[in-house]
Amino acid sequence: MAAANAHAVSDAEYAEVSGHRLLGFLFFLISDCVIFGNFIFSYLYLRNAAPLWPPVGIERPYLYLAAVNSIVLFGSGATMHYAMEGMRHDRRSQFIGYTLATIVLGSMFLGGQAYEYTHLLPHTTWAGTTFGASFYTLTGLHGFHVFIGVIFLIVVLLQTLRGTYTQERHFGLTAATLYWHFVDVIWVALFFLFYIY
Amino acid sequence: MLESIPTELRIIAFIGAVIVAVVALVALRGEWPKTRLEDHVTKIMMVLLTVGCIEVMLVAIGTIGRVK
Amino acid sequence: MKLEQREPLLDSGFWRAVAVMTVISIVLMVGVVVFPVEKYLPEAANISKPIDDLFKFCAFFGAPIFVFINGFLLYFSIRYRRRPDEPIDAVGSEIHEHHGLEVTWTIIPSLLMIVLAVLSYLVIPMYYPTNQAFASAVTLEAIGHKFYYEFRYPGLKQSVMNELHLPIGVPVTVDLTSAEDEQDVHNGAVIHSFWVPEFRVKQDMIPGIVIPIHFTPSEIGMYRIVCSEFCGLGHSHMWGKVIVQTRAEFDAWYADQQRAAASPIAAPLSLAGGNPSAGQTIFNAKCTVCHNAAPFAQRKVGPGLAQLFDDPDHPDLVTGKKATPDNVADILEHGAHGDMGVMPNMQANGLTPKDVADLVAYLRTLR
Amino acid sequence: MSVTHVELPASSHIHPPPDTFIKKYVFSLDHKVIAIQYFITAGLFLVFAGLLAELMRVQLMGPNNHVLSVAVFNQAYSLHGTAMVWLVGIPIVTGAFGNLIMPVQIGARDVAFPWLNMLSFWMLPVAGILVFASLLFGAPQAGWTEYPPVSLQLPLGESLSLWCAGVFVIGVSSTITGLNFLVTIVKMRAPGMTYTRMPLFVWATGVTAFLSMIATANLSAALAGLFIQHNFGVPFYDVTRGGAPVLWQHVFWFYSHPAVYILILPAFGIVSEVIPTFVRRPIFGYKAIAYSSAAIGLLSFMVWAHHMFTSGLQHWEQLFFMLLTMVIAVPTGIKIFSWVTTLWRGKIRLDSPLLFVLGFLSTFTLGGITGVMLASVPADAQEHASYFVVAHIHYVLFGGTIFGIFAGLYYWWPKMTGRMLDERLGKWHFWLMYIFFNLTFLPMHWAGLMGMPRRVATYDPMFAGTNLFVSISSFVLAASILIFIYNAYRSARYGEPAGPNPWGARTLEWMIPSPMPYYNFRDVPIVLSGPYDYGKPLPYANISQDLAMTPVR
Repeated sequence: MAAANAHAVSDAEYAEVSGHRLLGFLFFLISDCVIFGNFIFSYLYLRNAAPLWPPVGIERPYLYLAAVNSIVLFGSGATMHYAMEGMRHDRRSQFIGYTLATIVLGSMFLGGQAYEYTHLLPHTTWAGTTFGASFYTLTGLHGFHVFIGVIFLIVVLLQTLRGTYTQERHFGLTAATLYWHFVDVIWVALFFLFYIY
Repeated sequence: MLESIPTELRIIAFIGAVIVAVVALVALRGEWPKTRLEDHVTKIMMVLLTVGCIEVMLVAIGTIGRVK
Repeated sequence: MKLEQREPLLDSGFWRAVAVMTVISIVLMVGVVVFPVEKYLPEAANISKPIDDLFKFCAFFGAPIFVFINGFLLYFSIRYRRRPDEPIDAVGSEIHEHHGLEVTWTIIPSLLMIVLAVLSYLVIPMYYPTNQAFASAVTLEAIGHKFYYEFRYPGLKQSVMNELHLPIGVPVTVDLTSAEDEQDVHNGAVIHSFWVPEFRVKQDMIPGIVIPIHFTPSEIGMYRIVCSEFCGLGHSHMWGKVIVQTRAEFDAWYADQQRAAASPIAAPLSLAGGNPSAGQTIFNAKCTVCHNAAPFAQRKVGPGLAQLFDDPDHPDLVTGKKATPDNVADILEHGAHGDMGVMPNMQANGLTPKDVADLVAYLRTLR
Repeated sequence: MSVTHVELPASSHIHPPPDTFIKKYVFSLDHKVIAIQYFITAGLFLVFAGLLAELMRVQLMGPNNHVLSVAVFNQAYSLHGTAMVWLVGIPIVTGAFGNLIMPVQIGARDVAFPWLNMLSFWMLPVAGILVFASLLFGAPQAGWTEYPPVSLQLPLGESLSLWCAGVFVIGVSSTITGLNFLVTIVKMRAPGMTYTRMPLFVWATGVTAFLSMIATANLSAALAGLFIQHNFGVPFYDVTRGGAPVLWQHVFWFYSHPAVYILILPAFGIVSEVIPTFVRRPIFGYKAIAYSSAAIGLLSFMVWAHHMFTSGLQHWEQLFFMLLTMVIAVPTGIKIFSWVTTLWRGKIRLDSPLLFVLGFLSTFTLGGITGVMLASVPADAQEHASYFVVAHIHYVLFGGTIFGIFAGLYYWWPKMTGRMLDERLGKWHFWLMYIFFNLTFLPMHWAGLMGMPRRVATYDPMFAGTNLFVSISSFVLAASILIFIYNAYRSARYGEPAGPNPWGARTLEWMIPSPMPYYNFRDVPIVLSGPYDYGKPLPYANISQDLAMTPVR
């Protein structure tokens, strides 16, 4: 919402419209969950149908790098929460600092994921076996969502620097935070499914 | 080369998990009295974040998750 | 809205209509019970009767529901239509809920559903065995291929194509699956389905899974096996035959199969006396699914067969041999693997040696 | 009932009207204009898909016809199914009727996200072009269900990618429409309109929106899986590398059964709106109908594998899905019985909207009964994938959704265009369509039971007579739609102007002039009680103009 027309829209109307947008955004997150749920169902179905898991010639993905990677992502969830606390109490420098931290941590997670793809999965190819198919599809889709989240955060940070968001009117930030928490929560499930289970 | 230093990775993971879990629980307590829809969603997210951290802690200790 | 006194609510006109509808539904219900399904579709297996009875159970209770709903639609529309003399905005009855009525039309359908569920539950294991059931029964293998069925009998080395011979009265378990010799994804196995309408039995043949079905043929006759799951270009032509014979006939056929399997060197087919017009009728009946009587380029699953013997740019056949009548007859006899599908052999196509000679003669007349 | 002080929604001031032609008609944010765009585009696809069906019937007139080659016949029925479900059915019942009527019935000025609404419409022509363009490269031939492995094999599947892209686009459009409508219904109802005072069409659209939002996201993921396997060889369904073809059936039907409820629930809503108006009587069992819609919405996610009884399910799976399919039949029964009871002791005006509703009730009842027959696993062993199923599908989809759509069209045409349709032509259209619909699809039950499989270009000569009869009556059925097209054209030229409330209905859309102004309500109405209490004064306060309650004829 460009700063120019922020004054034209009355506070009550902004509150009501951002209430609609919040509900719409949450419904969007639910439908995104369903997409991940569909691929998780496919993964579990194929895993159940396969005689041996992980299939012959493929070893389990490396656990401990993924553990560190997960902590990087969960840490970024925590820093994003504190960024929002900063914005709610009008402490702009806290918001900017913690959002930058979240962006850095998110990129580190993507880096860790890229490292794992390139170095730690020698025999697992996307078009090889059903393990590769489900693993790359799910973690790739999640990585893509993290990438979109990082861009979302960068855009939101730039807008805050330009003064779009104030203490009372920052629906864009709430949406970015919810999206980031959603991406964290999906990784909790994927980390359990692919590395621990 | 990262796969050659499992013990250090497990220590980093464990310490990180503890820190993030504590931070998440503090945030959760802070959010608890708020009643708006977005706060409820944030509380749920914080709880799941803590579950994720506990998962990583157990993996770091070695109780769950098979390496081979 | 308290109901007025009970009496004028459902007046005599209503009950007369209900009486008429009851009579119609009773006629229909009796008709459903006595309907001779046997005459139209023979009940040729032990599980045909129970499945027909289930269908009749649904029709038996479906008929009154259908008659009453259509009857009430008609009756209410005629009886309660707005008469021309009534004011234009006249309003109907105020009653908008009646808990007794609403509860009854929730309970009755639920009870009918429970009864139907229990009846169905009892019939399923009769034709769809759990793994350890019917272990003693004779087990055949039925494999679905691109557009024909292959049956493997225990004790016969060669598999029988498209014709399932069964002795009457002997319970049999058929393990269904689908497979192709070529395994690349473009020509791999597809899902077929094994459906014998007379047996009321249907089961998909899914590559990679073996699904057993169990039945006991109880009537002698020749019935069609129909593929009811879309499986490609030849799906509408994919049907086989189930031949239920007496025990003696079956044993004779079985012995004959064993003898044929024992002596593989069949005499090379004599191509003399091929009649092109007979060949043309066979071609139109069986071959047009995959081939056009047109130049090579007009492909379907297989190439066009017009200039088969003197095509300058395709001198060799798919088997790599020269395009001579004998090599063509050899393909007709043993089948071949094209790049887009598999040609069934002589037996799968149900060709006699004379047919092969006619076909080759007909192909030679095509220019 | 005294009017307590009711705080009006903050966003109730009126935005300036669209000024340029493009903003007004092409890229319009007005939900009513978007609805008409949906009607026209989906109507065009209805004609295309209907012609495909007639092509199939010409080929099926004789047992061994060569009118269409086998490949073209397969393409015809695949695109017929795909277009009818995704390009005609769902866009009309959710996009067209949902947009046209739901916002006005809840007293709102527009949907929650108008820009998103426009975006989801403009995805429909794109999806239609993508799906029909696949005909140029040899359209996919494995039906609208596209079961792998056959749908992935050349020469059948070069254009499977186009098909996947087209259906993916309409899937995304359907998801965001559902999201948009659900937020609108939850958040933007007029003051005083509690959930039990909402019209039943709004109930149906709300449950449909919930279904579209959750189930269609699933379709997008399933299509992505098929697309990836087709183009990159990722072995989800390839048996040789561990995949499972039955996985696609699970994933596809988990979407597609809610999809058929997305198709039928709005038709239920339209029936619940038309009956009280033409019978001049409160709907019987408002709460029963509303809550059974919600029950159907929830149960529809738990019954999907009754399409897979012959695909080698375990025993417990077959029992579970059989029982739940039977459970879901009970709320549908409750709705049918409530509607028929509403006709009792009414002052019935047999105009064309009500005729189509009566046609809906009688055909849908037969569809429901054959549906229960298909629910029982052993009976399904005989009926699955035969023409019995084709008959059942068309009794619930054509008899249900298309009859519901025409009832809605004849009912809301005066409100949408401001002109009345001709009653005589309406009756002709109904009787021709109703009679020849039954003549076309009733014999299919018999052919299916006797052993005629589905999706075959040629069949056993024993079915020749039935199929010839079915083909001829299907030509007349297709011709009957021309009457409606002429009626619509005629109403644009000579239709008598319809006032705000030609039928004397009580829901909010009849309280504003027709055609509806772009801002709907000058000032936001206040709702005091339910909309169906015929005989009582209108339950709306704050409505600006006089409320004519008497029907025109």
